[in-house]
Amino acid sequence: MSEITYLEAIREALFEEMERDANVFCLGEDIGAYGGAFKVTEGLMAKYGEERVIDTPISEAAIIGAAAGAAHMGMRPVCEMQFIDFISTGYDMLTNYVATARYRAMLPCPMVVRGPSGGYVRGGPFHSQNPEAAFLHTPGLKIVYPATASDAKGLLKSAIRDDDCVLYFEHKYLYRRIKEEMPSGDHLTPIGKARIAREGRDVSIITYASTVWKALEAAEQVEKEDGLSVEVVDLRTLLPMDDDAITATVKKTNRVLIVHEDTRTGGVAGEITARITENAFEWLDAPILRVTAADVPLPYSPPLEDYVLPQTSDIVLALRKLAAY
Amino acid sequence: MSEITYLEAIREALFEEMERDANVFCLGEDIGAYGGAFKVTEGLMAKYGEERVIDTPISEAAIIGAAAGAAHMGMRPVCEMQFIDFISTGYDMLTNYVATARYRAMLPCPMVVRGPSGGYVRGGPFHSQNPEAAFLHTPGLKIVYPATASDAKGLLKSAIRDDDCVLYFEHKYLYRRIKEEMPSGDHLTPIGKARIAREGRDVSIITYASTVWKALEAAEQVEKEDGLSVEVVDLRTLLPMDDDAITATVKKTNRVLIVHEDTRTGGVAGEITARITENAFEWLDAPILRVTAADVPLPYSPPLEDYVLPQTSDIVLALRKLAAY
Amino acid sequence: MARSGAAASSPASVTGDGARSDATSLTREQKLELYYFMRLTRSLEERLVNLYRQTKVVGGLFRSLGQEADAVGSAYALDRSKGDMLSPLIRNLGSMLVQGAKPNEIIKQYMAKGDSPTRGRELNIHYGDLERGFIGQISHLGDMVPVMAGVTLSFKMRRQNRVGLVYVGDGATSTGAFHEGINFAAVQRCPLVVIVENNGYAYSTPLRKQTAAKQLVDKAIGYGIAGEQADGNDVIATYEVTKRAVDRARSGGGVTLIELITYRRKGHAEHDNQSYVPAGEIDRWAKENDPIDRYAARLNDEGVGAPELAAIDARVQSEIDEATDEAEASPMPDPTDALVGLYADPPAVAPLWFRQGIKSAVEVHERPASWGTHDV
Amino acid sequence: MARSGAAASSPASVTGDGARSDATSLTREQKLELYYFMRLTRSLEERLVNLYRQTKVVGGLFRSLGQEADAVGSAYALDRSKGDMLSPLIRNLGSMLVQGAKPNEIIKQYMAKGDSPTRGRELNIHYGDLERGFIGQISHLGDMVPVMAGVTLSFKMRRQNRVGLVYVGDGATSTGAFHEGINFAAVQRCPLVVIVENNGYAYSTPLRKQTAAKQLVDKAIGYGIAGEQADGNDVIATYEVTKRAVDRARSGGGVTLIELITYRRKGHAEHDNQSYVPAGEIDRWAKENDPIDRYAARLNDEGVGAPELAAIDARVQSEIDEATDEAEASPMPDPTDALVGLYADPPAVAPLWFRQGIKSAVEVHERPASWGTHDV
Ligand SMILES: Cc1ncc(C[n+]2csc(CCOP(=O)(O)OP(=O)(O)O)c2C)c(N)n1
Ligand SMILES: Cc1ncc(C[n+]2csc(CCOP(=O)(O)OP(=O)(O)O)c2C)c(N)n1
Ligand SMILES: [Mg+2]
Ligand SMILES: [Mg+2]
Repeated sequence: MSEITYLEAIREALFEEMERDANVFCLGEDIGAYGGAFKVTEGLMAKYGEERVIDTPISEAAIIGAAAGAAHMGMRPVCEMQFIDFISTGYDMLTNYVATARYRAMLPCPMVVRGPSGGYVRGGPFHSQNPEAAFLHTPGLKIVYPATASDAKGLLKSAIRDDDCVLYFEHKYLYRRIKEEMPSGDHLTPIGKARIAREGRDVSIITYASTVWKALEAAEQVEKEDGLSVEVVDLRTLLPMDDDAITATVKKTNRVLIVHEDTRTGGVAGEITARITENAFEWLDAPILRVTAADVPLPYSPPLEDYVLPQTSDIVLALRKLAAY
Repeated sequence: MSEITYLEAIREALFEEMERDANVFCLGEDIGAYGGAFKVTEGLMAKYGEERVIDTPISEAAIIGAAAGAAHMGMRPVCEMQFIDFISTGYDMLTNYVATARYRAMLPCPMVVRGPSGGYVRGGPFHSQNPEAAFLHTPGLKIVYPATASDAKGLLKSAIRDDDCVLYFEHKYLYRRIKEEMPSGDHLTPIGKARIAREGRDVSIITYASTVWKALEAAEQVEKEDGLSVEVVDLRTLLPMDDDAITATVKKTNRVLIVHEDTRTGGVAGEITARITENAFEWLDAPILRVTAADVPLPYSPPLEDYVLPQTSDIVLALRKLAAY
Repeated sequence: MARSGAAASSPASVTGDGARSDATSLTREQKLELYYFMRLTRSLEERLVNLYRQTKVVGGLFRSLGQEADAVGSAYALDRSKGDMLSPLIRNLGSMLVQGAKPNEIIKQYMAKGDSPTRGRELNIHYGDLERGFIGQISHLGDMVPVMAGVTLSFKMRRQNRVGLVYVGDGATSTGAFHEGINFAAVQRCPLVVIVENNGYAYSTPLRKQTAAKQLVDKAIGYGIAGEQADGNDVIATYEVTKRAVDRARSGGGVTLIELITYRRKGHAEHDNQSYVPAGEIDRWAKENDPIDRYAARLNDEGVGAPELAAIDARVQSEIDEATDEAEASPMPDPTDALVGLYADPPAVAPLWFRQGIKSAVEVHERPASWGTHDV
Repeated sequence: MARSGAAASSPASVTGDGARSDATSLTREQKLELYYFMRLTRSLEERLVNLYRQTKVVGGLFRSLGQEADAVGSAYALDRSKGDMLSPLIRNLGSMLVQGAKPNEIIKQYMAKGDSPTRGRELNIHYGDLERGFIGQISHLGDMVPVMAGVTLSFKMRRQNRVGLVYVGDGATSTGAFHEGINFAAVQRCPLVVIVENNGYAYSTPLRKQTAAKQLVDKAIGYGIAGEQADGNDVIATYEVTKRAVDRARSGGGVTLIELITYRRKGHAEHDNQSYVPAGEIDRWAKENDPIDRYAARLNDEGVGAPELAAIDARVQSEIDEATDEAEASPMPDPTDALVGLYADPPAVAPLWFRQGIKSAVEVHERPASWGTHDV
């Protein structure tokens, strides 16, 4: 088998799941004949028709709400947000209606909301967002954010089969930049399980999505230059969080760096830190550090975007500080 | 001067600020002749007329967006959400338009969004929310959440005078349950400064809003029963967070309990924990513990609500655990 | 009568032939059933008022006094045997009863009982049952419109012969969700009926502060859908106008917006003293335009005697008595049930560390002073 | 012509007397100014295309080719001397130029320069200036409608004699924000003109998948506001219909919804190959209904000679050349400027601990392969 990109892996998952289950359908803006703003759904309408690949009006609340209604009736809708930044207009629908449906009214709500997320692409403040932290706080949702092509495929397939609503964030910087051979067969990545992206002994980096790659780069650099052995944990699922994997890496290295692309205050790193101090405080030999974006809307000009987003050199600096602690 | 309730303190702030500055106006659902669902704005329309106390259609996005537009032109709008739970339908407007206005377009946006928040009143999942964590993650906003009547007044007056958008959460359980004599004169509580609600030496509780009172109750109980001296820090402002006050209390007691009424995962406690391990790790003699609501939508039946929300007895248990660590 | 004659105004954009209160194909039996459901709605709410005054209701109490015809007549136009579905709002107790909701469920909900349909999680009539064909609303107004667009989209995709009905208040038409949902359904030609219950107020806000439109049915043309207006206090007119829309939807004609003109005679909730209502307005509606009085008179004209109606009233009373007894005897929920059923998997959330092994959080439930002062 | 004649259809709900392309009170000088702005819009965008192909533009490039009359004619109806304000969208470069935006600002924005109006924070024409009376849009469609409702509400509250204008695309009419904002403004009778630019597509989505309405102007009646429709490719008709609405707003007549019929001849952004457009459609609009060609012909009929127009074209070219030179010579922003100006107080955010004393994050700016493949 040949390698495919992260984007192609997402597309492959959609094709396979639509083929497998007639209840799966897609809806979103420009996903049909046009194949979506990033061409993720290219070819889908040609194969499955306008009824199962629906071009919607520009109305994210309606897309999400309608998906919920269809999901109650046994369908398995997959919503595309043209850019994940527009999920904000469906925030009420997701957090109040969808997330509570099963709990308050025994209404099953198996659906996926996916869309291109993240920065490093000069997209500016409204085409670069990472909304995971805004939803981490909502019991009833699940959140996944793959960093590799095989996880992109495996997590989307699992998300579509999950009996609850899964927010599936896909990083647009990774779309065409990474390639991988897909595992054979019906490849499913379990929701709720982190992945050790690199084994190490001295310091742990806990991260997800685009910064997994920056973490790996930094790990390699400090191994070469400082002889440090860095473990990189790719969370993959943010909600529910894989406490076992987090605790295990802390107990192994006793030094933790949390890295995410999103802004700092109120970001996911805070929650991870709280869990570590609760579950493994005595194993910590150093403060838990965070490398994140600065707390501003993401500006678009290259020097500004580069300054605001976390870079490999920042991670290197933090690793050295932790190792020296 | 006589004592007034938390609710009356909010009303007093509105009257004083509307009197002081002709640019201040209020808008929201049923705030005019009816005086608001909780009667916070009672009497305001009679005094300032329909133009400065606007009954709006049911459209939170329009309320917030219109406030932003008016604020650009130099007005100082105060928006009421009938219940703060409905702020979710203005989430896009607040996080994308309002929060970024000054940064991306040099547009001043001095406005306040306020509304009855919080549980312990059998309000169920959609009339009991604490939305602070959902906005903590948005650079450009400020967030205050008073626990006392004098702070309710002082923070609202400061919020109205602030040159940026302030989310002002008011706890409906406290509305008529607490009373206080107001400081004389033009009483302003500074935004960004925590308050020591009780001095102590052995353990610190960091908290805000309704749980300040539960923390004080618990502190008293463990002082009596266990001879423990507990410090209670009332954050008052959540964004920007008062790092100095947090660090100071940690350095003083070396043991920290964070308490909030909101759900646990992704709640404000995570961010506080991260800041403490960054700024005062070496001063910690015990893990940072959290007492919070359980991660479910808030159910309405009394036994269920009581079970989900943090109670004084939970805080007592946590304090003892920390003291014994 | 203040506004009940609106159906006659027949605006340019309204299709159909307006109120036809006299022409109906309903059988005598069905007509009596309509009466039964209206009476059941009113009497059940009256019982709830009693329970509320006895502080047995947890939270606010919401009435549909004067709107029983609107709720019952419209829901009655659905075909339960075909699996039609509806999404009720707070004034649609009557619609839910038609669709199969039981009085004891309603009372248990209001009393926050452990064996209530939501097991004490959600308040008042916020519950649903997919089997019987109604969907539990959330408080956020307008949100049920996109949801019902999706429900009916699934009917269309699966070539099912089913229809959906969603209610919104005059106030809820201002929400973005209403707009997005109805537009989505219109484009997809979903088999959906949208009923706007124009009862003159949204909480304290009169219609003119909610919209500048002359009438709410005028919104239909902007969505490219059929629009009809009818007298919502005439149960037969309401039934007929809804039936036409249901038939249209079932035969592939897409969405209809129906504006029903009615009036909210009670406050937004029981605590609301309606100080904002012009003097005499409520009385006028009560005297001149009570839907049950009007319908009883009509039945009388058609030869249904007073004893027959009284028998229905008596049956209703005994059903409500029975339901009350059952509800009062029901247990409150088990505290730890709060952790169950958030996700399909895992089936329950783990208790937080400080509650391990603890079965209830507090021994005695305080009754906060603000109970009953908040709305849905 | 496919749809340009729509103005003639004169639907029941449209007030006013439709397109009156011939009757205008504009002076000869003003008419030439309209030509100047249309030409400036087109030529400036052509220059941006060149810069884009030279990879000097950061991000996507958005064209308004074929829509210049719609943008210019409508904005021209505002009175800058009275402080009228507008909120442009991505196809409203022409409107911004009329309102006082400068070509060098536009080019600097597209090149992400440090002395661009947003200092490199926001992309393309997303910027504003309260002094000159335009407000920087955000990407989220529909959101500017509530904002302009508030801007114009402040005009009303302060008894100012000012008017506001907000643009939305055909696609943006589906958003909840559009609905909430226009309804709010309608109830408040704000001095606001809402222009719906119906250019046939929202990205790849044709109008019939966006709405089932026969025409977008049909939405006006549902908000109880005036509605007019005009030929957006006729700059004089566009000016006149907007002028009527501006006058109505200024004299207390409240909100008008204007549907301008036009056509988007380029893709959503420069990367879009328009594969979804029926064959021949674009050519037909280009040949038969180019707004500049049409207007030049009209001016010619009215006695403006070709040399006079050529002189304007030449002036436009030299202005653009000058602007390009200035923009190209401009510096990129200082990296740490990213921390400035989020709040009034504090004036700057502190750098994160790992960046203390560090002036730039990376030495060389990589140009990701996806540049230019994403939209606003
Ligand atoms: C989005 C949203 N905003 C505010 C509220 C608070 N609220 C509850 S009911 C109500 C009035 C509803 O009026 P209407 O839609 O006319 O329905 P009615 O009660 O008259 O049947 C309001 C403002 C809400 N539930 N949802
Ligand atoms: C709320 C929201 N959803 C999706 C998008 C992505 N998007 C940007 S432009 C566009 C199409 C806009 O079409 P229209 O309103 O007709 O304007 P036009 O580009 O034709 O001028 C879409 C879907 C957005 N900007 N905002
Ligand atoms: Mg109403
Ligand atoms: Mg368009």
